[in-house]
Amino acid sequence: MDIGELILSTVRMATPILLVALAELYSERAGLVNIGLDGIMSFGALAGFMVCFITGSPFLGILAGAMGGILINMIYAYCTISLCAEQIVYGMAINIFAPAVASFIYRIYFGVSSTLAQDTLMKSIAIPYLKDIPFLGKLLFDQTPMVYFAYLMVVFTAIFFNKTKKGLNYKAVGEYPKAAETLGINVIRQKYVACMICGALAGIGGAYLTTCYVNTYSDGVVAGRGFIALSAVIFGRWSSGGVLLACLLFGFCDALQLRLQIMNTSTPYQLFQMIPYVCTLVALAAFGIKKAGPKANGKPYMREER
Amino acid sequence: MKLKKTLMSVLVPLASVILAFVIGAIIIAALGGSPVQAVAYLFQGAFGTPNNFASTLVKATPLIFTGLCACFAYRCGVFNLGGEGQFIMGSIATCWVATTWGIEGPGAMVLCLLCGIIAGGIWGAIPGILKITRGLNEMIVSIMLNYVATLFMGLLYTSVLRDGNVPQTAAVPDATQLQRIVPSLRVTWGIVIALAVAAVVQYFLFSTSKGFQLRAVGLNMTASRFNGFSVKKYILFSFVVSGAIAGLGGSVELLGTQYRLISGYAVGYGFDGVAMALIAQLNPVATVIVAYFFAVLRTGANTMQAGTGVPTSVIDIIQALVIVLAVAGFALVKLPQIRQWLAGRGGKKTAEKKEEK
Amino acid sequence: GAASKPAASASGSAAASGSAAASGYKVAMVCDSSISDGGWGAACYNAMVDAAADLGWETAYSDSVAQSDYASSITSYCDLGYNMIFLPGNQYSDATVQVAKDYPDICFAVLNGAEDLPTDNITSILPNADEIGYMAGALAGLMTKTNVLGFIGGMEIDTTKAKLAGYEAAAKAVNPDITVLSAYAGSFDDTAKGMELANGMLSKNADVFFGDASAVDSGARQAIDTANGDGEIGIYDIGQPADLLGQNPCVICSVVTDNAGMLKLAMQDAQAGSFGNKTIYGSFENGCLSVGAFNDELVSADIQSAYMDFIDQMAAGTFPG
Amino acid sequence: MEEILRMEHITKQFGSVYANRDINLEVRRGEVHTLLGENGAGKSTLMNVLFGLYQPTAGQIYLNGKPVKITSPAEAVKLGIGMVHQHFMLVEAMTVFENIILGDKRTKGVFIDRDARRKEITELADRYGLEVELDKPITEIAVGAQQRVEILKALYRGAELLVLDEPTAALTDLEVEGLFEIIEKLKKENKSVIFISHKMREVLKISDRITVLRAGQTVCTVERSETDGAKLANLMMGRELAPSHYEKIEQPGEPVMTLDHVSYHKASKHSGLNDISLSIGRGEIVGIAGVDGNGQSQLAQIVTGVLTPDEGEADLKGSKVAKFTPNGFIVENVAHIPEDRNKMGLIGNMSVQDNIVLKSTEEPRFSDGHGAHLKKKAIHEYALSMQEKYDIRCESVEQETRNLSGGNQQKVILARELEGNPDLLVAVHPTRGLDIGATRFVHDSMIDARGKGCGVLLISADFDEVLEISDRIIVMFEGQIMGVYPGKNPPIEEISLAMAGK
Ligand SMILES: Nc1ncnc2c1ncn2[C@@H]1O[C@H](COP(=O)(O)OP(=O)(O)OP(=O)(O)O)[C@@H](O)[C@H]1O
Ligand SMILES: Nc1ncnc2c1ncn2[C@@H]1O[C@H](COP(=O)(O)OP(=O)(O)OP(=O)(O)O)[C@@H](O)[C@H]1O
Ligand SMILES: [Mg+2]
Ligand SMILES: [Mg+2]
Repeated sequence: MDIGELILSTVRMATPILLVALAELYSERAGLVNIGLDGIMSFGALAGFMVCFITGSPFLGILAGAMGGILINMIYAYCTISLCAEQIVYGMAINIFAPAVASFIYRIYFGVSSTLAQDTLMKSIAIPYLKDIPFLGKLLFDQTPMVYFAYLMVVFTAIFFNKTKKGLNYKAVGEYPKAAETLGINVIRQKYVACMICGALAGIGGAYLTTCYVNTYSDGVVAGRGFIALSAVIFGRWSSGGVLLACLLFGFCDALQLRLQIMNTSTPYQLFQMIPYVCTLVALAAFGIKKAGPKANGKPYMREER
Repeated sequence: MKLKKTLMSVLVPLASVILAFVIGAIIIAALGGSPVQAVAYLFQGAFGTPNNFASTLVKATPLIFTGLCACFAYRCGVFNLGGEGQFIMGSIATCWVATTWGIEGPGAMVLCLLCGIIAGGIWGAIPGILKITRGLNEMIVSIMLNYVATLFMGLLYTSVLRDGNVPQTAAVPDATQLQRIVPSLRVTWGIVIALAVAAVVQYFLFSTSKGFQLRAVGLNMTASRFNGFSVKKYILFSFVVSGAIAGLGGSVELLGTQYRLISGYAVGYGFDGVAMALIAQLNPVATVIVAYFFAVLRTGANTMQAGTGVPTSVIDIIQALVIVLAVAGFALVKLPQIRQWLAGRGGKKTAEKKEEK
Repeated sequence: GAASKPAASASGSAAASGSAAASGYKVAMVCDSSISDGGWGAACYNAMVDAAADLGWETAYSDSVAQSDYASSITSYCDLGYNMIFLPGNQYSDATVQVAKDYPDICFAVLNGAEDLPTDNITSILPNADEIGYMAGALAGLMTKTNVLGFIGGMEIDTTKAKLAGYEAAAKAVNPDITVLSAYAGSFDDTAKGMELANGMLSKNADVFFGDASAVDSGARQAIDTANGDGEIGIYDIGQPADLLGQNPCVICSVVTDNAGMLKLAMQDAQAGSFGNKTIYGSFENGCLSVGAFNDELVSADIQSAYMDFIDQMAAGTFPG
Repeated sequence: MEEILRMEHITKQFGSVYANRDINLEVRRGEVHTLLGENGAGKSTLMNVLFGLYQPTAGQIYLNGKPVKITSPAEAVKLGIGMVHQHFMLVEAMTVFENIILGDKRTKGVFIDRDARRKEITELADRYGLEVELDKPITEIAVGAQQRVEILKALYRGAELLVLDEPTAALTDLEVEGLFEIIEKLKKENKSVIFISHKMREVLKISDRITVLRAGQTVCTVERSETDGAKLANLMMGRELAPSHYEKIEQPGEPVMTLDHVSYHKASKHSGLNDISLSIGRGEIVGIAGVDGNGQSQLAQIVTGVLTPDEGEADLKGSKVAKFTPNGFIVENVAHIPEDRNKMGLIGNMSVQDNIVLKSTEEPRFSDGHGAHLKKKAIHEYALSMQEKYDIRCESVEQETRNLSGGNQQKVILARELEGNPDLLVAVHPTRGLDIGATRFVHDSMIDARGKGCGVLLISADFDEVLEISDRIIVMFEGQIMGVYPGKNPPIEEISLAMAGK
């Protein structure tokens, strides 16, 4: 097996999940569990694809994905933050609503054709010097800008939550919103901001699929990646480094299983497809996780409630 | 006062549902369809003929099971997102027994149901055991197990249990199938089993001491431990029972509706169940009603789509709007400001009464 | 990349299609994938629309239907007075049989239906999957330089398995040294999976690809195009079921299935009152399968004629042996 | 003296309940103004209105004579109001340092300037004599230390008007002294303090003026110099409270619970036990005195079966305890009033009646067939009788306990724990945060239980309470027993020294 190809594939498969997992991380750090990632992604995927298709610019596509993600996530934000409604239900609702809207728009605009419309893919940009590192350089430093963006986001997120004042305040909102409020932090605003970041990143994750990964949009492009991202956040113990590792593990297992499938055509392919899930379970069981995440996660916040 | 509150909590969601349909009607009209006609199709699809009415019940049956599955676990404070996997494992066990053991008839049917219960219970026990022994988050474990169960089912119908030239298993023999309640209608005894389970769960949770303790554990684990309830036992128990309910649901679905495993079997049932249980505020009887409402929406929507010819996605959009607006309506009446406003008039009286005391 | 132009918008479906005099007949399709998937769903939808246009039928469709909704969707159309329900796949067999019992006057046409499926009101439409495989395999065998071929399936369904078997058999008949790599995406719409699977095969030197995975195939073609880069095209893809030449630079030829033709036969039966109890086969012989246009730059005239020889042999029943 | 704050006609309604009704309050610059009232009188509500956490239903606030509208705590902070809340507003997942600098708006810059901030905080802590360990997570410090962090948080923000809502409930006498010194310093800096406490001694000592609230309404505002404890109690409750005196028992009955060389997480001095031997006899109250966080919680949890000791043995009613489970102890008739009523004692989202029968739903009087069918009517009637007997004030016994006032929550626990005539009662900080009336009620109940032959283990950080009702006093320090003293005429000096580890 070609190790280089495997690593490259791991990075490629992990990137969209990573972006979306970071989206969820920002959401949950503010106490908002959002299981509507699949939905946000599919809308981002469509928005990114259409804008890229029309303008020819993948970067505008990514931007559109972010805007689309924010737009869709505002439904979730308003209902769960302002109306204090159940977060899981709204995540579900987004998962039904957003892909349907995306599919509807695609159908109206592109109609029915025996071939899929294709957009321009974002070009890789090699990073000078770093790309010359033997073996790894070509694999890790000759990627599309969005891959670099995803990995920079990991670093940025780690710094933001651990070293900055705003990050500290942000975390407090997810841990104990009332305490945050008494310290003069605007909890409601922070939660809305969290939803915007979450929507933007998840939208970018979706747009990545259609502007950096494959050059077409189809209704099922997201294929459950949102739920994998959700798991990656829990697995990564709500830290950006942990989330990165979880996504890489997942990407690696997936890349590996695809290759094993090609090598062993006689074994039922479902056995290989189980590998990522079973690996995650085994890894979880081996390490154990006692940490439960932000304390006020999933709980609605009403200022005047005790 | 109380009456007014109940009234509001019915009226507001109802208004929300109507609002969702109004929005849907606008979309349909914009696409050149007739909204009135569309609603007529919806009702025709859900209740138009005795068989359509029966189909709606058939459609509601698996949703009731997965809803109750979520409801039971959440009552004990554990988030079982694995209803789908447990449902599938129940179906798998049932399918295996019904089609490969060479037995037929009502006895075989009962055995199949039992095996479904056991398989679902075992699949549900896994996240429970991992939670109480290793402290693993049950949500992630149960999501992963959903994927494993779905793939395992795929493995069975494409190779191990495959029957004939398409990727599907053999059908359950006629004699083992759940029989129709009325021969001319499609609905089987499955719906009766579902309602019975709902009644039992309702009774258990609210009228027995164990159910009482389980709810206490769900609301405050620390206090429950201090008050002598074995929290870990209850967690495991709730996972097993919740898995068993889903497993039974899978068994009923296989024996009464689908008869065989095939690609796309049970997709989405698990998360539908979670949403329904939460919309029903974890009340088993309300879960049944919400599940029925979902079923009405789905069967009706199929006819509406077929009749009006709007793209299928429009129907999904309307369905999502119904959830979004109905739940928002529920949440709205619970907001302090709104409650305050509702209490507005009756308020003074209560306060004065208290002072007399 | 070559951006294809958006096709005419198809928002409604109840709208009568086609210019032929309205016959008063109506056909509806119930499909589990999206009809704008640029693959199976789209091909089947277009087949129905084309067939209906010729005969002056009205069409309607429900797409993205969940497995548990097959029966109620079909029932809806029956209740709405459609004359024929078109079901593009074997997975609808159970639901079809169930509903067909209650609606003896309505015709059900199941594409890829089993041979034992037909009843008084059910007809199977069965393109010959073996032949599709042979046609692709022969060309792949002629074109490969590395002697490694790739095949990507969506789900492990029988027609796909038959196509794979035929592909492998024909390729080996052309060139015994060939090995065929195959894999299933487990999905018909996860394009990214298609890309990864193709990449995996590319790293094992596969240089001609064929697939049966709907939208997943477009991911695979994209991976091939990327591997070819801007230079000379050395890795190829064979398209199906429509003629895909020109969609991607790597497409050298297509195995074209004329589903519309077969469906039209079924519709004519319905009009004539002779519907049911039969299987309409689609093969190269009866013109329902055909070889699409060649990319003349990539496929030399010699190879084209050698290939057509094999096709003739296949028609004569002597290939692949 | 110049007025800093005036609150006029403040009314605050929760649903149909009036928590504040037409309240007037006026606070002057440089004074300590005390709010006095029973549990649920509306003190915290009024302060939360001032702090912008609640929006008043009606009323107007003036700061320095100018009308202001305080729409959020952020606004209040900007206006120079600081508040130490009754319930800790500490983020448990963060360290002491992080909790103090949270939401800081005074300093510029994106990053946390750890060194500079630490220096600043350390200086501040030194100036006011507040000892805190900046790098410890909140979960690892004792309740008293958490209270100090809360005070430090408020001081760090430098308010002109500081609200202290029951800051002394979890402090030792020594720490209270320290707090009072801080308040005096603030007064000298011409800052104003609104102080809330149920401890009359403290109120009398520190206040300049006192405003008494009753049932959400202002009773009156009095000068400290013109009043005394009895008068205040009368104003507050609308009735006289006779001075209490409890007889001390010198000869206890046979032991109900004996600990023999018990250790638990020995190494951790503040949350472990080191070689503890003690015995509680029937009909006596054994009081554990000591600064909070010296192993008291662990001791309480071992004698109620929640924790299992690492070493040593326990004897319950004459037989060795084989397995430590809460249920095992409950079956043996051990009652527990846990230290945190909301976290450990009550299921907040369940009703008063459900909480009252929490442990006994399987008894024949509340269910048929060993819990197979609950007798809801019997439960309801029983709860009504308990409401009567324990004077639980609530709208109905079907109301969720979460919404009751602290005193009434505690009474629900008492009704549950004492009704079974326990053989051993373990009471941890049973009167923390309770008003004098409720405190008296709890003490009377414990004495009653003692009279019925129950052995009582009282753990309290309130030294006065321990002195008042214990028949025997044990002092704990860093997980060890420092000494055992008689409850009658206890050597107070000696005990105080022992509590400090000397
Ligand atoms: N959130 C609430 N909703 C409805 N009623 C409430 C709520 N909170 C308190 N009450 C009721 O308001 C009344 C006043 O309560 P409160 O506990 O203050 O009484 P109290 O006499 O001061 O009690 P205590 O014995 O503790 O001094 C009680 O009947 C109480 O149950
Ligand atoms: N957020 C709230 N929601 C509903 N009721 C509340 C709320 N906050 C306070 N109350 C009710 O308002 C009344 C006054 O409560 P408050 O907390 O102000 O009393 P307090 O005087 O501070 O009592 P304590 O001495 O126990 O602290 C009580 O009846 C209480 O139950
Ligand atoms: Mg009270
Ligand atoms: Mg208070």
